[in-house]
Amino acid sequence: MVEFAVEMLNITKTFGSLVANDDINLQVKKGEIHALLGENGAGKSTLMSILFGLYQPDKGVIKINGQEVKIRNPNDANDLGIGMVHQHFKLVEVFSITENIILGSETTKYGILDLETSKKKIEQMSKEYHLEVDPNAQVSDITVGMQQRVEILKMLYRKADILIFDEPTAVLTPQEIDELMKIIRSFADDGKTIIIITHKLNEIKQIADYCTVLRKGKKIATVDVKKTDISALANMMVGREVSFSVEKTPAKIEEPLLIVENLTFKEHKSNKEILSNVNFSVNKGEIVTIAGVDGNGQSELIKIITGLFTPTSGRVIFKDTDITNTSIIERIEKGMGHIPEDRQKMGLILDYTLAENMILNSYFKEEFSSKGILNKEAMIDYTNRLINRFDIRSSSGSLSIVRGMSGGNQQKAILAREVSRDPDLLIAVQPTRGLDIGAIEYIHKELIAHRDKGKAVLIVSFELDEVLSISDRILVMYNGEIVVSLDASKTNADELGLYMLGAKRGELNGE
Amino acid sequence: MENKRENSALRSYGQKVLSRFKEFRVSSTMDKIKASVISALGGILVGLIIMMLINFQGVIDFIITLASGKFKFDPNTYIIGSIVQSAPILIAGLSVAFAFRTGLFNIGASGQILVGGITAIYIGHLISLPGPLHFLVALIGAIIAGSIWGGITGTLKAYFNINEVVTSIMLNYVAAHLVKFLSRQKLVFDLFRSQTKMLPKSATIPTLGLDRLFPHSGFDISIFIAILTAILVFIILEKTTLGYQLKAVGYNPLGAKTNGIKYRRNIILSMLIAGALSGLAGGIIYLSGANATQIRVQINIPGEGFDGISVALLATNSPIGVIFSAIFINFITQFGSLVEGASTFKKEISDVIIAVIIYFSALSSITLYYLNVRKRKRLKHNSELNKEGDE
Amino acid sequence: MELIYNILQATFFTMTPLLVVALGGLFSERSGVVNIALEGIMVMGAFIGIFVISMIEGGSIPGQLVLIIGVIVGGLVGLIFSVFHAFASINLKADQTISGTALNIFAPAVAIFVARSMLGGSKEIKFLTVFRIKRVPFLTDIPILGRIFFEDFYITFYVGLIILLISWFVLYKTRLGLRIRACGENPHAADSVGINIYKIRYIGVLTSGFLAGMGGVIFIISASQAFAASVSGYGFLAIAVLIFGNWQPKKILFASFFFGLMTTLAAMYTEIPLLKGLGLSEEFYNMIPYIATLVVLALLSKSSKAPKAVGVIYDKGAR
Amino acid sequence: QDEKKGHESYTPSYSTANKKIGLVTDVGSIDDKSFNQTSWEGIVDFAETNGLAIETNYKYFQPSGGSNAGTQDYITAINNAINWGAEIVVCPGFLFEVAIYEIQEKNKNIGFVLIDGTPNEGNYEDVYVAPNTVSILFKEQESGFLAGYAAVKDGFTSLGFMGGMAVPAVVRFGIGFIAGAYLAAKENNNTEFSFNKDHYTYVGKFEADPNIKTRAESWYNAGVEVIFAAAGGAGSSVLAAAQEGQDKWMIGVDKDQASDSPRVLTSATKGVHSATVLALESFYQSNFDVGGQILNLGAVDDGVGLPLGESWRFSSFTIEEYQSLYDKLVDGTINVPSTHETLKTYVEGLGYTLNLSFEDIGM
Ligand SMILES: Nc1ncnc2c1ncn2[C@@H]1O[C@H](COP(=O)(O)OP(=O)(O)OP(=O)(O)O)[C@@H](O)[C@H]1O
Ligand SMILES: Nc1ncnc2c1ncn2[C@@H]1O[C@H](COP(=O)(O)OP(=O)(O)OP(=O)(O)O)[C@@H](O)[C@H]1O
Ligand SMILES: [Mg+2]
Ligand SMILES: [Mg+2]
Repeated sequence: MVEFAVEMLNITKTFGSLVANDDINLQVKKGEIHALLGENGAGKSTLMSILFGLYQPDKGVIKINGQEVKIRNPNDANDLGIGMVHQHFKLVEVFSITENIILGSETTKYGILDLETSKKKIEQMSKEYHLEVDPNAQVSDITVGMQQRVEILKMLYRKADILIFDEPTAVLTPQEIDELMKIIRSFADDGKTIIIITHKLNEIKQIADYCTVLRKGKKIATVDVKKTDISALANMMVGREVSFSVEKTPAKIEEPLLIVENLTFKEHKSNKEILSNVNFSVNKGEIVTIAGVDGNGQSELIKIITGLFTPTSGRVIFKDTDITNTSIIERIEKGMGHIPEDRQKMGLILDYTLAENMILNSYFKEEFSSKGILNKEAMIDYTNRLINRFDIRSSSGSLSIVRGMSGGNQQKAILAREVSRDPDLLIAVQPTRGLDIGAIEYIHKELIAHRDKGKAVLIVSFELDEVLSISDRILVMYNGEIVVSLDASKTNADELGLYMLGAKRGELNGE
Repeated sequence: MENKRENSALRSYGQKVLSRFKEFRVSSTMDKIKASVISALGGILVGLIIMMLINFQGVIDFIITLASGKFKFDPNTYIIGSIVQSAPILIAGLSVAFAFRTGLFNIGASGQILVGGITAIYIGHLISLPGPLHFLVALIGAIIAGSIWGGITGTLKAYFNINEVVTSIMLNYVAAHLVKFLSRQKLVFDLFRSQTKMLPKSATIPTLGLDRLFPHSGFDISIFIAILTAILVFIILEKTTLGYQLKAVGYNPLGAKTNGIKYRRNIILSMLIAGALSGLAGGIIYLSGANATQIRVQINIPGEGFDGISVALLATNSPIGVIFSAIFINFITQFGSLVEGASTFKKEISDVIIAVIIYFSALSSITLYYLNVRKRKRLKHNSELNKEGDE
Repeated sequence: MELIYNILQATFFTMTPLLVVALGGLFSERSGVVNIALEGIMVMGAFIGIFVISMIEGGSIPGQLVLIIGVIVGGLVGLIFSVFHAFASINLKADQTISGTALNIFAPAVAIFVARSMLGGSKEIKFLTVFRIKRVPFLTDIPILGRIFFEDFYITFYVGLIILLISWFVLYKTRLGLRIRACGENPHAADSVGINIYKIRYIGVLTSGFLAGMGGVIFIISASQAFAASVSGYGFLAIAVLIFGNWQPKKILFASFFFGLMTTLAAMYTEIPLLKGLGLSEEFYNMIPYIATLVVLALLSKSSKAPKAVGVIYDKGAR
Repeated sequence: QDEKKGHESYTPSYSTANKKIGLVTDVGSIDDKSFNQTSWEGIVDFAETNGLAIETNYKYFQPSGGSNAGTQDYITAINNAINWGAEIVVCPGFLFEVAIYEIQEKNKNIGFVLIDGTPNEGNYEDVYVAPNTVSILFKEQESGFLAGYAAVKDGFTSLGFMGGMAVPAVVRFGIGFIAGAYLAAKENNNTEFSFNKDHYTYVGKFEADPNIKTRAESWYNAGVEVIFAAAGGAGSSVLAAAQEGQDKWMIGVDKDQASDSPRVLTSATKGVHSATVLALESFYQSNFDVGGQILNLGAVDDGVGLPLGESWRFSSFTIEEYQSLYDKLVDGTINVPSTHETLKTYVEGLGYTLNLSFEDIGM
């Protein structure tokens, strides 16, 4: 009989009427790297949360190292040596790295927190596992990659030997991903057991021994990764054939629409220069993507273009007019569309209905209101049209409260709102973040279709695959500067990675 | 710089205080009504139990006294009176509810009431106009003054990111002192009573003879003004683009801003309106009653502003609900007087009951949860959805 | 010089209740629960605390001990009273503003109701003892500082300072403090490392109840010689001080000192030539503390350090 | 307007069989150390001598609205008392003036006792005391006069006055207090004496407040030795300051407050208590023969004075001296000023100049 480190048998978990896990079996051997694969909402995080004691299953048994156990809370999980890096990091931003790592397992001396000892221990661990962190840094100041290292250290600090990673690579650069893969591998070599959730099939292929596929809460199969190819995995996951490449015709570039001139932006408090002398333009009929590691000024750049921030110096010219100081609504009226980086905080009013959200930047138009009175019928008609065209799914159609919609559908709603206004310039920041393959495919198609109408599209993305497949032109941002402008068809991931990490600087083609 | 301020504005305290109100949005009107009614009944029940615990015989005697007619039960005082006199807290409740709906906690209604009141009184004395016109002008003055006072809070929040709770608390005191000063100026001062002079009849709120039809009730048209105002507020919030913008900013300032809705302008606008409503309440308070009510030369923060909070909360911030909750709360207050008259209990029992009602209404989602099995799933579902919002 | 001593002494007694109560609020809000009920809790604490003082004073127990007993009783009553708020907002996930408002209405109503119904028709509870300490041997004789800090003072001022030190220490130096702060910032993070959010939030709210109850007694004994079912809005002012102090102990000390100082200046304006020279009406002097606070806030306040999760109902399952 | 002035004269017929007496308090409560309390004590006193029971025979009612209560609230509270069955309703305080004016003729067979005020429709153009109402006023200036005189005679030279609100009764207390102080100063041959205008104020409320205490304290620190607090509950904040000061005193008001603290020098009392008893006796024993009258009680009627006996805390000022001054009030030798103008004349008549300006405190 094989010794399993983790066995989850017949696990069922429902949320109200929704069955998130339906009679799932998962068995993981000691020292194995086991991948969990599935679409958005397939139930992967739920299953792992159960293993970690965050949720109680409605039915089913969990065995750790052959022993049946009850995991009522994360403490129980810790005691069993289970650690988890969550999909959404569970870090206290205003705490230092040390404080975050020790939280819940603090060492004290005479009742006083013994931060020094803990710090030493962390420093030592970080050397041992090649997880470089500065124990004194505050989490809100560090990069996402480092935050992830903190999360991993948190597990190790608690001496976990069953490690769960929930989508650990979603936020990392290729180089960081490579690094992480090595670390995970070394954990496995040390005899630790690893469960990793990811949407990225090549990663599974690269690192995992076995893979369990979930679909709509049900387990589809557990396969030996070495004996299964990527397209088979994808088919299992989605239940149909998927295409991996985006089909698009070459761009028909026309005159420039947006020109950014000598843009500099300093943070008010620290006076730190976030953007230094940024220059570029976006032309009608092309998709320009700004690639780069998160936190290199992309967010600020877009906020300046869309009017949320005012630059320290420089100009933004849109349709031959200087719009550096015009209001957001004027820019929208002038033909700018914006799919913001944070769909819930910036894109939508979650407590409004879908219909109310669809007119968020056009409610004052004659179509939707007269003399200050909203025309609800027009609003609903309009929304119903969009629902049909963009296939937005929700429980009560145009009257659904957006808070209750799934992330993918929320994203589609924003896309629908912005695209349907037919803006001359569509700006989209991370338009497919956290979405599954199906949804990504759809959104990419829409963006390309928009370009094909002769409009300009400006995208910010941290996903290299996305950048490479959708762009006509790629601008790489590093440390507040645009370091290179590349023709998308003439570059590859490795080259981009070098620019993104600042290891290389290039020509700004014709800028 | 703009962005910094914006970010911290987002994290602002008031916002956090309010986050829970967003939940109400998910439940249906019927649910809200049910929750309020259950809270009300629960509060009355608990009040009764407290009374019985203190003095069981007293409760029996109270009932006997009422039933036997030994205590003259005058419906004009105890029923009509409690309905028609609820106008001030009704409008104050609207002010608080309006602010809540647009993401602000207006704990400064009291100050706005005072400033509105003193303005009405000044206009009452300064200008002479015929009958209804005079009172209307005074009332409009009150609205404008209250609006300006509320606007200060909004402006400080919009431009300096000062939490509206702090500003409101501070401005209540500033108003108290300012109004004390204004009320002892020669023009309006009644030396013999150390309060403002009696207003001419033309400046007081018309009674249309209703006070004679229902003696002792204090009936004038202020209750009608209040109800009309509630309907107006309902229309603004639910039917107009103005309400649409204001609520959007209230629910999600950054989201609204990103989509071109002007954050600062709307914060200020929202406080201007909330202040205007409180100012109106002030006008109603000081222009109605037998000879209108005078402002005494004292440091005073009128209780109506705080009653407004209770009224709004019990009504789950629905303007139409506010009509009922104001009348109900005022009814409980009058009930206190009745109890004091017809039993050995003191009238403060009514405040105890109101407190319990408000406490229960805080628990309304739980109340409903246990009461309504059919809805149980949905509520749970909703709470899940909120989480997705936190991602 | 004399004037400065007097101003500082008066400032100390005005600021003490604000400091203590705002620190109470700090614990609650740092753990993630808005506590707008501070006013009500103060009333409740003062009610029973002063009642106890009026019962035991004049007997064999020395005055300062009577005071300490009264303050502690007030604290305990506040603690018990705040359980209602904790239960509603933590266990039942109720709206924290509503529950707090209910407590604010409840406390004075009950204090008057009980006093009128049971304590012989009077809503006032009087006490006779003077708790102010004239001087202390040696300490008062220290040049300058002795007079500022050890002449004509209340022991409660030092109680307040000790509470401040303890609060700072607990919040920033102990395991409990780390956990409290974590719960107010990101309860999901705390939960994922096995911290019991409910327990920590109970500790936060009950501590705020304890301190606010104490603050109620401290307020009354330094403000008058009787309790009449009111603490004159000091609970709300304490909330203002908490926000003014940006949820940090040190800044709360500053905020309460500033507010106390301004209040003192306003009350004493006739004795301060500079102020009197302005020749304003009395009411305008009385507005000083409130307007000055707003001005300072306008100058300072750009970034608020409110605990991120304050007022957000914690739901275990949330992601 | 006119319809109001058409007062008919009538002869009320009272039912006195049930012996039900109601008291409606104004903003204060029955323990406000002021007229609410003293009139309640008068009722209790009357009840006890006549074997009446609380709740059954006498009871007090509080209007809603707190310190913001208006006429409508008073009318409701009075009606509440009448609905309870009150045969006579005692209303302490001028705030009831309009309410009683409104209600007295609608309840012809109910007796009303209005203390510190006269029924009128709000601007004193039409003062009308119906046959079923008695209006009782006091010469507070005489009481304040006695207190001011006694304090200065006793050796105090620096005095302060804190009124609650500048209502007529409180104002008269203050005026008399100053007048008495100047007279005593003259008799002491203290030509330097002056009542410092900074130490004369109205605090704006009748409730305790830390600011009032700070204020009183600052006065004491500035050398004031005794403060006359004619401020109801706010007096307790002044008292707190006095207790904590070195050798500082407070003068109480309305009733004897000696038992509140050893620091209460004396109290400028007025006979609300006995006047209430008088009105009730008149109602129940003589068919309310004081009805329709305005009584203005002063030293002559034993309506004002300082408490003697145990409460006498002066060190050098003697009861004999007090008696002789009191006699002068009774026989009219001394006519105490009751307005700012007469005060000015009075003080100047004594050879002093009054440097008080009442304008900047809102008079
Ligand atoms: N706490 C909860 N309450 C209610 N429903 C939940 C809860 N957590 C998850 N769900 C629902 O359960 C389903 C599975 O969610 P889960 O997070 O496990 O998906 P996932 O496979 O991790 O998806 P993703 O790839 O988007 O992370 C979803 O429909 C989700 O909406
Ligand atoms: N708690 C809920 N209440 C109401 N409807 C819900 C809830 N959770 C999910 N739904 C609905 O069920 C459907 C599936 O939700 P789920 O979160 O599983 O979506 P998903 O598979 O993650 O989709 P996406 O790929 O768009 O993220 C959605 O259309 C959503 O509207
Ligand atoms: Mg999903
Ligand atoms: Mg997941």
